[in-house]
Formats: sequence, C-alpha cells, structure tokens
Amino acid sequence: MVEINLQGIVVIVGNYGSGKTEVSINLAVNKKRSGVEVQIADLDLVNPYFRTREARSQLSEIGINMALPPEEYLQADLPILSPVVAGLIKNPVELTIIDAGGDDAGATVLASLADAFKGKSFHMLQVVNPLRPFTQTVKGCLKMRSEIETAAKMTINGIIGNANLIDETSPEDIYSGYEFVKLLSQESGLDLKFITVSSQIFHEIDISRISCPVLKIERQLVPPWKKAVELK
Amino acid sequence: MGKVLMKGNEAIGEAAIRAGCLNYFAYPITPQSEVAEYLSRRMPEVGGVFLQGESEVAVSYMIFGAAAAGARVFTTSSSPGISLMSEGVSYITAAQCPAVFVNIMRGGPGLGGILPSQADYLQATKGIGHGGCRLLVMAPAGVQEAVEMVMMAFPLAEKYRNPVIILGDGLIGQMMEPVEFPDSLGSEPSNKDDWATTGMDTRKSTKRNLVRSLFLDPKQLNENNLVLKAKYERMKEEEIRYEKYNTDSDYKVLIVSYGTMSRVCKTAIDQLKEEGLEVGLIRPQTLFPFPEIAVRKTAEKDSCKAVISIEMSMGQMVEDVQMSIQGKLPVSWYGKCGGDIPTPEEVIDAVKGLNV
Amino acid sequence: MGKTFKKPEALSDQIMHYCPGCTHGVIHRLVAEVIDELGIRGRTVGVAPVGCAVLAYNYFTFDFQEAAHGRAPAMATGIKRVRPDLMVFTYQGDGDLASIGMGEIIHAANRGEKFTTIFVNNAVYGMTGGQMAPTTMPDQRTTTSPFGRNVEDVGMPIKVAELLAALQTPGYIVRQTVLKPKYINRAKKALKKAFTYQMEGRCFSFVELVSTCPTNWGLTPVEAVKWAEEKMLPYYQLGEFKTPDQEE
Amino acid sequence: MQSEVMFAGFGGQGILLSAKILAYAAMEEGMEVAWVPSYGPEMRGGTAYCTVVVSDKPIGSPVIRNPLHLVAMNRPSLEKFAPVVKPNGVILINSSLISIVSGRNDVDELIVPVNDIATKLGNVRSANIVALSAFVARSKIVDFDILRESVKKEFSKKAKLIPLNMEAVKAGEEAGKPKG
Repeated sequence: MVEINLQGIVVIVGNYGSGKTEVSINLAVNKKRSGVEVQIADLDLVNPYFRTREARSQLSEIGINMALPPEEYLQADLPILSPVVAGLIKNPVELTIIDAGGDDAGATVLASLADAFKGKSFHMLQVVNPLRPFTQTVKGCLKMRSEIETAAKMTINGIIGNANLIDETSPEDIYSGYEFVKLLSQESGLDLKFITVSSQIFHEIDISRISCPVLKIERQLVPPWKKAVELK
Repeated sequence: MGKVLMKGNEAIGEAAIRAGCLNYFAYPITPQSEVAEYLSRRMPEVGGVFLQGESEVAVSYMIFGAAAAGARVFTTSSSPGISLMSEGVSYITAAQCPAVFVNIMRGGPGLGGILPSQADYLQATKGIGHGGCRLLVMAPAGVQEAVEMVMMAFPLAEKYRNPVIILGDGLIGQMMEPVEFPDSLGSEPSNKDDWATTGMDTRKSTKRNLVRSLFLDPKQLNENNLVLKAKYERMKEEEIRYEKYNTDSDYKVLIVSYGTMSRVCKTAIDQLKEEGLEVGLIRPQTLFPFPEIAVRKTAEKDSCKAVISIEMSMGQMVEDVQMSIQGKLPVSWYGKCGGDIPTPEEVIDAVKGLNV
Repeated sequence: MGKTFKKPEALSDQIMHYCPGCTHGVIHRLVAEVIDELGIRGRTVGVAPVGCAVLAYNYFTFDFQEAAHGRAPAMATGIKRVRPDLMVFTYQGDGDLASIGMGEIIHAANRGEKFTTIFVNNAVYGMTGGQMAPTTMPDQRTTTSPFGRNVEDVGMPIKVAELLAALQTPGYIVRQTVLKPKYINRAKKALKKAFTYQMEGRCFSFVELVSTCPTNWGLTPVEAVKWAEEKMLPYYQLGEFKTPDQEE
Repeated sequence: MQSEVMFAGFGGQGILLSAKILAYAAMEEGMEVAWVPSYGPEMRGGTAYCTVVVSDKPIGSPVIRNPLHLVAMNRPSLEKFAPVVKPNGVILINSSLISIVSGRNDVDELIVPVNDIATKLGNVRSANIVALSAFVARSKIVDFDILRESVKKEFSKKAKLIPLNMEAVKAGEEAGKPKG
C-alpha cells in the first residue's frame, strides 16, 4: 500500500458533510502512529456539531496537540477564532492540519488568517464525497472548489476522495468513488492525495485496484448511541 | 375597609397594589384591558410604575428587567398575549426571578374569540415556555378568590424565585362581586440581596450579581435544571390547594372542575341532589402542582363509580385527572370551548349520561 | 515612576474570547473607563446582548443581566423604571438591535427611557456565523447573501442612528467608530456624554459604533479596518445626529 | 333564595350602570351578589345585557340562562329574553320604545314609558334610573331606601346630577308601585 506523503501545513476544506473532520482526525492519527509530530487546529466556527474538538481527549491521549478556544467556550455558539491558530500556522510542526469549516462560509475564516499564511507553503486539500449533494458531478465539485477558493482567498491544490455512506458503504461505492475522484483529478489537474476506506470494510477491498494512497478511517464522530473506534 | 363591589379585573389590579406590587407593565387585550385601565389611574396615586409596553414580547422583558432588579412586579394579559410572553417567561424562570403573570383566558386557538374559556390549561401547566420551565399555576373561581390568589402569588413567587401565574377566565375578569381585601403586604422581596442587580452600592458589597440563563457548560446547565426541578418538587409538597363540595355524601360521580366552570357544576350538583343523585366535586385551586393524590383519594370512596372532568375546553385537565385516577375508575370529559359557558342543565345531562 | 497604563476597575481580569482584530475589546475598555471616570460602577447595571458579546458580563465588574435576542431595551426599561437611580446600559449588535429588536429600540427611544444603548454595527451577524444583517452593505457577501446583498430584494442597509434621530422625543443620538486611534477618543467622548446625560436624567442616549468582523468578513484585521473605512464610513457617517440641547 | 335580574337594551342606555347599582344595593343589604355583563362587540352599540344574581347563600353558577326577572329597555331585548324568563317573575317593558307586550301570562308585566318620564324630568339619560327604580318598587328585590342611597352614592362624584336622579328614583318608584 502506498504511503500518504504529506508534510508541513495541510488545510482541509470541502462542502458541508464531505467528511473533512473525520479525515483530519484520522490523518493526524495515521501520521502520529508513523512517528510524525502532529498538530491540529479546529477552524470550524460555523457548524457547532461534529467538530474536531469532540475528539480532543482521544487525540491528546496519543499525543496530538490541538488548538482550540478556551474550554469554557467549547460548547458556545460563538465563532471564536483563537489567536493560537495564527501561532500554529506561523510555527508549524512536521504536520500541521487545519480543519476548516464547511463550504465557502466555513472557509471564509481562512481569509482572515492571510497574514499568518503569508510566505508559507501549504497544501490545501478539498475533501470530496461523491455521494453527497452538490459534489455528485465533476462540475459540481469544481464549482464548490472555486467558491471555497474565492471565500478563502487561497488556492486548492489537491483532492481527497472520501466516498462513503457511513455504515452503509459497500466496496462498490469505494471503487466507483475512486474512479470518480480519478476523473476529477484529470479534469482539474489537482493531485489526488489519497482516498479513504472505513476500517469496517477495509478487509473487503481489493487494494490492488487502487493505485493512490489509502487512509483507513476509524470512525470518531459518532452519535451518542454508537461508540467511537478506540485509538491507540 | 369593608366590602366593595368590584369587577374581577379591577380587583386583580387593586390586589396587586395591596400586595405591595407597585410596578405594572402591560399591553391591552380583551377581556382583561380593565386591569391596565384601572392601574393607569391607581399607580400614580400610590407612587407606582405604570407602563404600557409596545408589545407583549417587550412587556415580558420589562417584567424580567424589573424583577431582576429586585422589584415586585406583575403583568396581566389574555391567551394570545400570553403566547407572546412565553419567551420571556422561560428566561425569567431560568434566571430564577420572581414575577406574577395573570392570564384572563379567552377562546382559542389562534385569535379565537373574546369570550370566557379555559383553553390555556395545558399551556399554563405544561408548556408555558421553551426548555421545560414550570410556573406555579393558581385558578380562582370568583373575584374574592382572585384577590386572595394575587396577594398570595407575590410571596410565593419570591419564596421560590419562580414566576407564578393566575389562570382566570374572561368571566372572572368581567364580572363584579363584592370583595374584601386581606391585610396589605410589605413591599419588596426580602431575599433579593443574594441575587438581584440592584447595584453593588445598595448592597454595600464588592460581589456583583449576575442574572442569566445562558449556561454553555452542559454540566452547569443540567445543574441549573436540577435546581429548578427541586423547586417544582417542593411546590408539590407545600403548595397544593383544592376545595371539595358535597363530598360528605355518598356520591356516585365525582366531578373535577376549576374556575368559573366549577361554580356551574356546584349549581348542577345542588339540583341533582334534589333529584336524588349525589355528585361530589373536587376543585383544584392549584393546577400546577395538580392535586393528584387528593383527586385519587376522593375518587376512591366506595360509592363513587365514575369521574368526569368538566372544562371550558376540549378536554385538557382531563389528562391530569386520568393520570391521577390511574385507571381505577372510568374518567370522562364534558365541556365546551367557544365562549359559551355550559349551563347547569348541560352539566346535569352530562352527569346523567354516565349512567351510574 | 507612575503607571502609564492600567486596567480600568470596571474591567475584569478575564481574557476576552473575541477573535483577533475584533473591536469588542476596545469598546469594552472604553465603556469601563467611562464608568470608572464617572465613579458609577457601584450603581451600574449592564444588559448583555445575544450575539458575540453575549458573555460581555464576564469582562465587567458590576451587576449584569442577560437579555434575549433584541429585548435588551425592554429589560433596561424595566430596570430603569423601577430603579431610576441605577445607571443602565444595553450593549447590542446589529442583528440583535436592528433586526429582531427594532421594535424595542424604537419604542424605548421614543419613550425617552433614560438609559444608554451602545450599538456595535459590524454589518453582519457574528455569533451565528456571518449571516446578512439589516446593516449589511450593498453587494456585501455573507453566508445568507452569497451573491452579495441585493438591495432590490432586501432593501438598503438601515441607518439606525438617523432613524432614531428622526423621532420627536429628545435624545442623544451619535455615531462614532473605533477603527483607528484617531477615532477612539471621539468614541469615548460620545460614550461619556451618553452616560452623563443619563446621570442627569436628561434623555435616552444612543451611541452607534461602526465596527469590524474580520473572521466573518474573511479579511485580515488590517484589511477589515480598511474595508470598514472605505465601504462603511461613507454610508454610516460619523457625528452627532441629535442632542437634547438642540431641542430646548 | 336566589333571584336573577337581566337588564337588556341598546349599548349606551345605561344597562351596565343600573345593574351595577342594583348589585351594590344588594351587597349593602348583606346579600351575596354577582354582576355578570355581556362584553365585547355587544358593548359597542348592539344589544347589551347584564345579569345580576342576588342570593342569601354563596352563588354557584353566575351564568344564568333563565333569569327570574327582566328589565327590557328596547324591543329586540324583549323579543329575545321574554320567552326565557322564569314564571312569576317581573318583566319591565319600556313602552316609550317598545310597542308590543311580552305575550306571557305567567309573569308580572310592568309597562312603564321610562324614556318619556325621564325626558319630562329634564334628561332622557336618566331613563335607566327610572326603570331600575320602577323595577325595584315592583319586585321588592332590595329595600327601596337602600336603593335610593345606592343611586345617591353612585353619583356622589358628580354631585350636580344627584337632584335629577333622585327625581328619577321617585318617578320610577311611583310608576312601579302595584296598582290599586
């Protein structure tokens, strides 16, 4: 299996529900396990549910540092942009993941951090789940891309394929999702960085059919009647 | 001062003044506008505050602001107006401020009509505001009792630091009966230094008071709710009030009824007695907390074969009656809800229709 | 050596939660300074808004009440009517004051309620995530006007100070800004005047402050100031629109 | 013993006021009393009516469909309510405005041209006091002296109206006295 080759600052963007946060958390864990120093910042000021911060205790247990607003405001319906985030961008570690909010609205916050990004090189990756509204066609994905780029005043330079129907994902969905993002990559000229596969069906996938890196997703953001996969 | 003849609405206004409440904010709505009209004359006489707000929504927050500043304060309205105030009621309850609301109910839903009704029972007892807030709900059956309940309401609101609502119907607001006012009460909540925003200077304190209802930490919010719940439980222990009528007899039917409707039922019970059918009545004076145990025990008499809830609504209190009876006897409902108060004859027919 | 900089007594030690480049911090400080200078901390009650400043009470050191969205002027009316000796102010944003609370502010102003309103206008709903406000500029993009505010569809931004100044009841109505140091002194003077009128029991006082929201505007703090100066100030002109002295 | 009086007429004929004075007099006499108006649109120019319940024990239902007595100040009121009056009650008919009779033979029908009497006294607005006085004189529902005092008290704040209304009480009493 091909290793995911990413370092420096990685900004994760995408439309609402594309799976940015799950991807960010799992990417962080994956790299941390391979010995890389990882930091993660939760920049999702718009959506108050299913944010990276919900996994903060699991992540800190395995030594991943997370930039968040002060504890007392974590459940607040307040768009608090912690000054810590700018610091984290200015002084990145081996892998610094910035999990932005959904759509162009969530990405707007990135524009206010332009000073911190100045002179830095970074990856800005668009997460695509072709099984979500607005990103079921190449055209839709490209529209989303340009809207996010306009709001963030930054340029997307890679994509992450995250085809899934959560618990109802079949291997067929993974294969066709892979074909879709490959096509998207060709048409847009954007690098396909990796695709994701849930650990639940990972063993059913014929990995030889996939030539890009694959990130195994151990689901963290679950409703309360389900248990998140334990991270070790 | 002896008896005076007063309209329910005027008497409610006067009772508040006698209860030491010199602050009134309101918005006109039939059939309770006479409270505002009366107090617009009386408040200046006693050096009190009278203000007609721009809407019921605004009024509920004027009440909140004044209550949070430690003043004894009240408002009156009618059904649609109370709906508009329900947002403020929820905030006041969450912030644990004392205040008194009076709802002189009219027919609904929607704009409904202006005639008497008891269609806000469920709103008052179970859904007065978002977030699961509860008010102590008292229901008078006449002008004298309305006066007494208004005068009790202020100390109770302060005892619990929770709003109290008086649920009257349009008839109680509009009819005149002789009333005698109990002794006047002192004027301000006695425990206010602990919580009211009176300005630190007035308390000679460096500790500031904060009146709020936002609790971002789920644990804190749960704790605040536990405090509220404990108050509701204490109300159940200490504040339940009810009256019984003809329950010394071997009644075959027990009527549960409140407010104006209960008076019609009393007349019907007198007439049925003459015809040889004994019927008992239990009249909840507090609707929340509901006299659940008293209703059940009163229905447990051997002679009693059926229970009927008679209301000027399409059957709201009957749900509490059913819960109280716990399936031990058949519980039925009779009522009307258009402003047409059922007559004693109609009540008699409803009771006879039970075939006990 | 004397202290050249100290924190006003009316301001707490709590670190503010506001985003970098947000003007709430500056305004809080000005309010605290004015309260200190007038020596009224012990008889002041603030009314906190719904909006980004919902937790404003954490940063002040006097009695506070928390209002529902738009209702602060009604609460302040309640306080001031029953306790005329208290100094009362509401602190409100544009979504709060100019949209859901428009009825409350107009009527409080028109009744001449003797409290002070501080109106922070940053042309956007901050707390709920950058939606269009009544004061959003023409063509300004927000999360609910993704193609820019279309004035054909939703009308022109509301100039609240001018609107209130049109009322016949005497009042003190002023608009200032805290975008740059040169403006800050004027803003503070306006606040002090507003509180002074209240102390004297003269009239309703209203201080609108043109402000920024870099986070929701998607601009750096420096760009945000520039944008506000270029786009907002020509439309939201600074100055006193009404003083009670004029009426007499 | 409980009796009920329904006062009915046009809005503006002083229906609520005469009912209120009767309620007040009954209270002064130590009786239980309830004054129950019709309210709302009827108050604004249509048919207004008001019931006074007087009893020597606590009043149950204040809502009365079949009153013992009726004071009808206009024709629609008489047509509407005469049929529901209980037997043996008094029906006062304001013959200045009503050209018909009740059609009941089981009641005491009292026909008084109250508007004409009031006009003769100098002000038609005292017609309600004429009617009230005539009704009380006939029904004896309260002591007449107490009624007289109650009228006086009602107008105590408008002292210049007292002489006129005292005349109206007297004229009403005369008109209401049983004939012969």
